[in-house]
Amino acid sequence: MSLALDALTTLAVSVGAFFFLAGTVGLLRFPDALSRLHALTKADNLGLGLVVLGLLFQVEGPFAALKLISVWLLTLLAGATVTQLIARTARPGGPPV
Amino acid sequence: MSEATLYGLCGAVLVGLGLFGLIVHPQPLRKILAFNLIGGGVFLLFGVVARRGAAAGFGGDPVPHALIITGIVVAFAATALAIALLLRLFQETGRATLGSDG
Amino acid sequence: MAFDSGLAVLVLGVAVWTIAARDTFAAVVGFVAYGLLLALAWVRLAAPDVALTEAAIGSGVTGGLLIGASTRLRRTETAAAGEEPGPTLRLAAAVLCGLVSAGLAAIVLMLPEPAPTLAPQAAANIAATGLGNPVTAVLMAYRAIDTLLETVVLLLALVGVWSLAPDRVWGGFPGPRHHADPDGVLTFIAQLLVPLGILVGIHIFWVGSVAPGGEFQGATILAAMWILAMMAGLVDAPPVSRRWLRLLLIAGPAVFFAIGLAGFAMAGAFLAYPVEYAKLLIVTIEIPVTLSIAATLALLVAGPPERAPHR
Amino acid sequence: MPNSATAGGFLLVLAIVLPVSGVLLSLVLGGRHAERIALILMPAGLAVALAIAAAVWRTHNVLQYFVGNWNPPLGVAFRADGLSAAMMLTAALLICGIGLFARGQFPSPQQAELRAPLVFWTLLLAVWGALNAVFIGGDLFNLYVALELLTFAAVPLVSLDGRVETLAAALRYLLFALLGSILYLLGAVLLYGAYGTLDIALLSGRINAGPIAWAAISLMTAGLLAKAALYPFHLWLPPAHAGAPAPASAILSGLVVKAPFFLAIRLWFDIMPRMPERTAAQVLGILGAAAILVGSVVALRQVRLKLLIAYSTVAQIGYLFLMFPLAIKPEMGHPWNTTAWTGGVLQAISHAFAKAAMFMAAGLIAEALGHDRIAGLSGIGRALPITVFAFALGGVSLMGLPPSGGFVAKAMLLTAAVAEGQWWWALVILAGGLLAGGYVFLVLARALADASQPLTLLSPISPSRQAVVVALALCAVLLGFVPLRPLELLQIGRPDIAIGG
Repeated sequence: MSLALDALTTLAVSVGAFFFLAGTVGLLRFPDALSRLHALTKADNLGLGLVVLGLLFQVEGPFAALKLISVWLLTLLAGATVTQLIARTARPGGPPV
Repeated sequence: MSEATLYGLCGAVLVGLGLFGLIVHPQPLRKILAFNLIGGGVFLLFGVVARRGAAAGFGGDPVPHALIITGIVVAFAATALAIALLLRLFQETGRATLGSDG
Repeated sequence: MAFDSGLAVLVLGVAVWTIAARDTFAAVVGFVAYGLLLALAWVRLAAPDVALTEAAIGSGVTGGLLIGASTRLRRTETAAAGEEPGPTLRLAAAVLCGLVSAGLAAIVLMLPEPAPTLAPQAAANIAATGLGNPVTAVLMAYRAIDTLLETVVLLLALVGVWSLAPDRVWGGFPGPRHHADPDGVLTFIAQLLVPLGILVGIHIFWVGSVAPGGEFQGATILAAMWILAMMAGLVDAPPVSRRWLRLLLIAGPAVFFAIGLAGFAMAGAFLAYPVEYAKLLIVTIEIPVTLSIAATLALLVAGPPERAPHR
Repeated sequence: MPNSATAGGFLLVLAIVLPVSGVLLSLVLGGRHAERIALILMPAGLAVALAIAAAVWRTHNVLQYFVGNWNPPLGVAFRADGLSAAMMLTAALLICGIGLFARGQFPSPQQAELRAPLVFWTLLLAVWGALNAVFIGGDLFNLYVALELLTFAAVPLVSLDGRVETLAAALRYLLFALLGSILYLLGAVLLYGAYGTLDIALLSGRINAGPIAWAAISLMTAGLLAKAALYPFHLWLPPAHAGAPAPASAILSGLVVKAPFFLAIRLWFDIMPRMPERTAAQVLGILGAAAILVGSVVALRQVRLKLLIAYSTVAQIGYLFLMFPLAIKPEMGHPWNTTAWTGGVLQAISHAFAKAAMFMAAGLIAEALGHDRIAGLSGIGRALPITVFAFALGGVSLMGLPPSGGFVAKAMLLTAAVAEGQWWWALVILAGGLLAGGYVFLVLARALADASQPLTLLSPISPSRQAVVVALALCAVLLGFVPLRPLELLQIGRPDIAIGG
């Protein structure tokens, strides 16, 4: 049983890590700020989600699981906010005044 | 080599890197960045000192930890004041440098 | 060890990027990453309190401030390029800084063994403070004077920032007014995140007496939520002449001073706490200090008054 | 050094609490009350400084206080020795004088709060509190916080009147000050790593001459030099000090730059008295000598009065650092017994009074004329005789002519240089005096010349403000009646340990 769980964890975390890598490559390769943000957020939200999913197989008790999921949700929310703010300042012509 | 020593060497290089940036960059904003980089290095060295002093069931000496927290906050205040000055200078003059002898 | 080596290489890599990048905005992004990686290093160095502070202030709020400044200064980028020093000076600087790094590295290897530490003393006295987190004990009891003076440092920095306002807008609103777009994504997310963030900030402050966290980290999150609310246009920055704002700003240091002075009567010394009330008094200080720091940090980011007060 | 808190130690707490609580009150009550708060606190703070000096003198020992009853190394100690007492008294007298002078420049607004008065009065008190914290700090990190307090109080004073060139000057000042702080902090970190304490008294017992101690002291000294504007770190000072409003210039030039010098004394004579190092001390002396010569020569070429005075500060700071090569003599016993040590400290004190008086005199002249071009000063001696007299008195102290504090200080340094056989310092001191005579004479000759056309003053200058300036200049003169030998007060509480050769 635990072997199967470990395998699932390894798989999910590995796929998550791949998405992080893809996001980082996008950050470095894409031409302008907005498309970089696009690449970064998509990949990171998915990547982190998969990592959290993978770790869920390892937790003891529902409280720890809840904690992991709220970490993911809070990160999603905070990431979306920061992306909005950065996108606004990075817009051609600078921030609206 | 222990992990503390590793981070200590990292901190030593960071201080030098930041110092270099502070000297060669003409733009004040880059100087402010470099100052924060040095700060990170100095705090890291202090953290290494703390880690080496782990005792009494603590993972590190809590006194340096507290001082680093104070230091980070002070560095932020300094950055905020410097940036406010820089932005005012830019508003008034349209330039963001200190002239040739800066 | 492999993880630590990789992390150290990454930290150095983004540090080089921060110094070497041509574009200032890119350098600032590098700096934010630098702060986050350092926060990881702090976890590895068994300093979770510092990790939280580094992520919140060193990387977060400082990063936000720098990003804002670099976008506003973007147009000056090309003009400044002509003022870079010549290769001789750069070489001299590189040699000097290399020597500094080498010297410091040598000293790191030379540090005495066993390392001197105050951890046993901090542990021996922690019962007298009623706290469970030794770092909070240092900040609020053993070296409370540092923390007290630091709250004043923050306040003075804010006075300094405000002092840059043109005379005609004195007493007015800091920074530009952001207007909320009722259908905008940002408005929606901010309305969702701000209350949650305030809860998280209060939680981090509150657990500081027993676990990693405390007034500086909690206050930073509260400050970030206020800044977010201002940037999303949910609220406007308050005019700097408002009496309630001034009271909020000085409440922390004022209560700190007052309880410190009461220590003369209660425990025979400035900033001494009688053992049975120590924790109560410390929390009584920490609440206004957290609020004052949060307000000060947020207003430091908001900048000097730019719009005249309504008359 | 007493190993417990001493009676009267609470006075040290008051020396910080009084001004800082004034800062908080000013912010809450608003700019209309800031001046009143400062004026009430000035005599109170002066009384505290006098009480501290009296207590140190009476007990002939260090006044010590452990904050929160936590003993070092875990806690933080405040200590006042004779040197602290003398510096605190200087600061208190100067702040009171500058405050009285500034009433005419930053009067309380009648209705709404105004920016400049609020900021000035708040920061005047903040500088005072920060200076006291530096003078009584017994812990290297607490001193770091105190230095930052001082920086944040001092920098906004530079750009108080909001002119564009002062913004650049303030920013450059801030960048230098921050570099100085971070180098200082780095040194303190290394000392903690090696010796496990930041307490100055404990460190002086534990430190030994090794590479760590040397690296730490060098880094800290370099940081302090950047803050003290010693050559070659002096470039930030003239625009900053000359650009500030006159009372602010007086604070910056008279007091603020003395704080890092004071800490350099703490480092070199308190923390490491047992590890004398003549070569390093000679380097400080050479930088000091270069500052004297460069600062004075550049001062001679200035066309604006306030810039001339600011460059003269660069030169006078140089004298302070001559005390290091002259006082550190392993074979002679305690360095603080020497005339050079006393001379250096007296130079710091008398320059504080003289330079504050000169900056404020220049401020009055600029207010009266609407400019401070030296070429346009003709006739001002007739129009504002008292102000020009005060400027001249300050100038006498800078030149080192008797009777003045500057004379006694420079004579002591000169005596020490001759007695030591280090005649090259004597040459520099004499050359600096001649050059100072040159630039002071340049100003006075213009001021005392008759104007080609009758002078019309833009605004009347109140006699009380002129009186304050003369009073401060007279303090610098009165210091000239100090006997020419090591002063007892300044030696109270110096570490009583034998000096190894």
